[in-house]
Amino acid sequence: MAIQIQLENFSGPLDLLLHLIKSHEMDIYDIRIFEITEQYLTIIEKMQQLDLDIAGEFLLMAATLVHIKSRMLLPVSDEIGEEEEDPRAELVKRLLEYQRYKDIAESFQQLPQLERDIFVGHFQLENVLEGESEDNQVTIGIYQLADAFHQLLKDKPPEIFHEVVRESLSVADYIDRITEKLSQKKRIAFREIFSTKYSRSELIVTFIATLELVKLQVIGIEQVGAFGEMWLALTTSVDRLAQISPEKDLLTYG
Amino acid sequence: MDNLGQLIEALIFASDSPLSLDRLSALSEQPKTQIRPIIEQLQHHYGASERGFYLAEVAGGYQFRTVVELAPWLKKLSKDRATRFSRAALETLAIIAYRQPATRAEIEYLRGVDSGGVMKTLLDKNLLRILGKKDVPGRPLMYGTSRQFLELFGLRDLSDLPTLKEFTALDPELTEAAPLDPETVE
Amino acid sequence: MDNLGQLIEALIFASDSPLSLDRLSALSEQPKTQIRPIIEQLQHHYGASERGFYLAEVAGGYQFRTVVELAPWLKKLSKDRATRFSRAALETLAIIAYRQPATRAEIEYLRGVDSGGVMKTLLDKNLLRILGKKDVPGRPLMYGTSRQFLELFGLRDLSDLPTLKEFTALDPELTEAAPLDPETVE
Repeated sequence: MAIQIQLENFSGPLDLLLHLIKSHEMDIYDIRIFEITEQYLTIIEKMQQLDLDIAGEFLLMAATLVHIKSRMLLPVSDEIGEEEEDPRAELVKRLLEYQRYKDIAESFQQLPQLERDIFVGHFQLENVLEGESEDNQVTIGIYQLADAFHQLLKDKPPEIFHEVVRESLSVADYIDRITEKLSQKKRIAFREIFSTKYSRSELIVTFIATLELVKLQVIGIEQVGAFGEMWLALTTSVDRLAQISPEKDLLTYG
Repeated sequence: MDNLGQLIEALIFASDSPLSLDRLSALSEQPKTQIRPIIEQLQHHYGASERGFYLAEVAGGYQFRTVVELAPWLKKLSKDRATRFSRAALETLAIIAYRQPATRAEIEYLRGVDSGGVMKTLLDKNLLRILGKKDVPGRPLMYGTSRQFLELFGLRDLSDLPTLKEFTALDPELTEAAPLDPETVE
Repeated sequence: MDNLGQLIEALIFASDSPLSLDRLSALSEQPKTQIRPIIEQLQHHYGASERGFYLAEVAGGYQFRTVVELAPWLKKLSKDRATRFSRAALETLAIIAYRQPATRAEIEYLRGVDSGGVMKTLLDKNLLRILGKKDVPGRPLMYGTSRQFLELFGLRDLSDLPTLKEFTALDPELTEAAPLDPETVE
């Protein structure tokens, strides 16, 4: 048999085994274990020769097959009256069960899917959301809760707590930088205001400056979708920007 | 069409997820007994005249959806909106849909491969949810499918799923989900 | 309604932006002269019978929109959904759930923004409760989650929450977030 098999084409070792059983027209209840083991090992070896990474699960199944094979070789003792279980039984059960979920997965693929075959409307609620700050709504469950906490910790290096932002980095300066960027472009992505060359302290000051601008209602933030890109836009005229300058001196972060 | 009918239609139209009778009743401030006949009327109206969309009953609520026959034409609208599901994702979804609450170990035993990554993706897409922890040693997390899962496949509820019997009836004993070998699983 | 009418209706319905005659013509592979009368028919249909929405001509295209008079009712759609929270509320709840007893200062440190407002909302919704005052200078209030919080998430008790370790175990590529204070986190 020509080894044209790519492991990536199989969702796992059970899938590969099922394929071998079918292509050799075997009865799943009476797998010719010697033949199948040989086939399976040949494929794995071939893959190894080609220096392909073989997932541990495929190797584990190889071991299982060899183990079953060796048990099949043992003479069935007549002395123990109890009926000995077929060494293949557990594997057969798994294969059948797997086959079933594979079929269900296939049927899921056939079902009309939302946004692929079937669509719902996308509506403009006229005069409804205008002027209303649409709080970015997220669906929540335990997972979302854990994820939110994980994100917060991940984005927050522990050391910042006692870090003092040096005088040289004034929030006011960074406010100017942000508003300057914003008066050139209508809106910019949240990430864009952070230059990749910024040090961590500069990132923090930029972040504080952004928060300050939101608090002063000079800029607005909007986010598309739960974890989508956040966009910043000026909510005030460039003229009003000049007026907020005196207030910046009151900022105590610097 | 009377005023309440107009409002119910608009509410269902404008909502981004299916609206249940309870929600429709709360939003319109009218008793459910008033709303039910309106729903039937709407279903009839959109069903009878071969319109482009119909009033579907999905995930415990009502939602306007395009008719499936138009899929080949509408596909062109959805260049990058549609999510393609990998075989791994669909298998994992299938196992969880039928065996929920399911633990990660059970899923991996059935699939024969590590499924953490694919489960994470499905959780991120809101198709799965965590149901709590199982009362066995180690207290593993239990997973189930979400409302969005029902919406994705247009199911009213989980009982709308085809029964297991319909799949691979090779073994008469396999009409129900096979019990897993606890030693291998946990 | 004929087939092309059905298709045009569904296309306008499913598109997330207004569709122009040109686009409709391209998508349906029919000349504009065929589509124009259908649009008129649709406008008439939805305009005459006082339905919940109408076919509006906006930005050089066509789009279904809910009727203006219903706006006060439809506004309610975007509010008070039991299972939908703002990102701010979710973050605050997450911090308190995992780090309780937590003070407002701790929450604001982690979130990086003032959280007084969102904490008040969560207290009003009975999802948080005050656990007492912390024995440090200033004696700040300590917050924890309530019984309603457990009910909302279907948890029996707090130990049902996945630990960060369990959470990151789903995906080997997820690096475990460095806990600020390991004792409180796990």
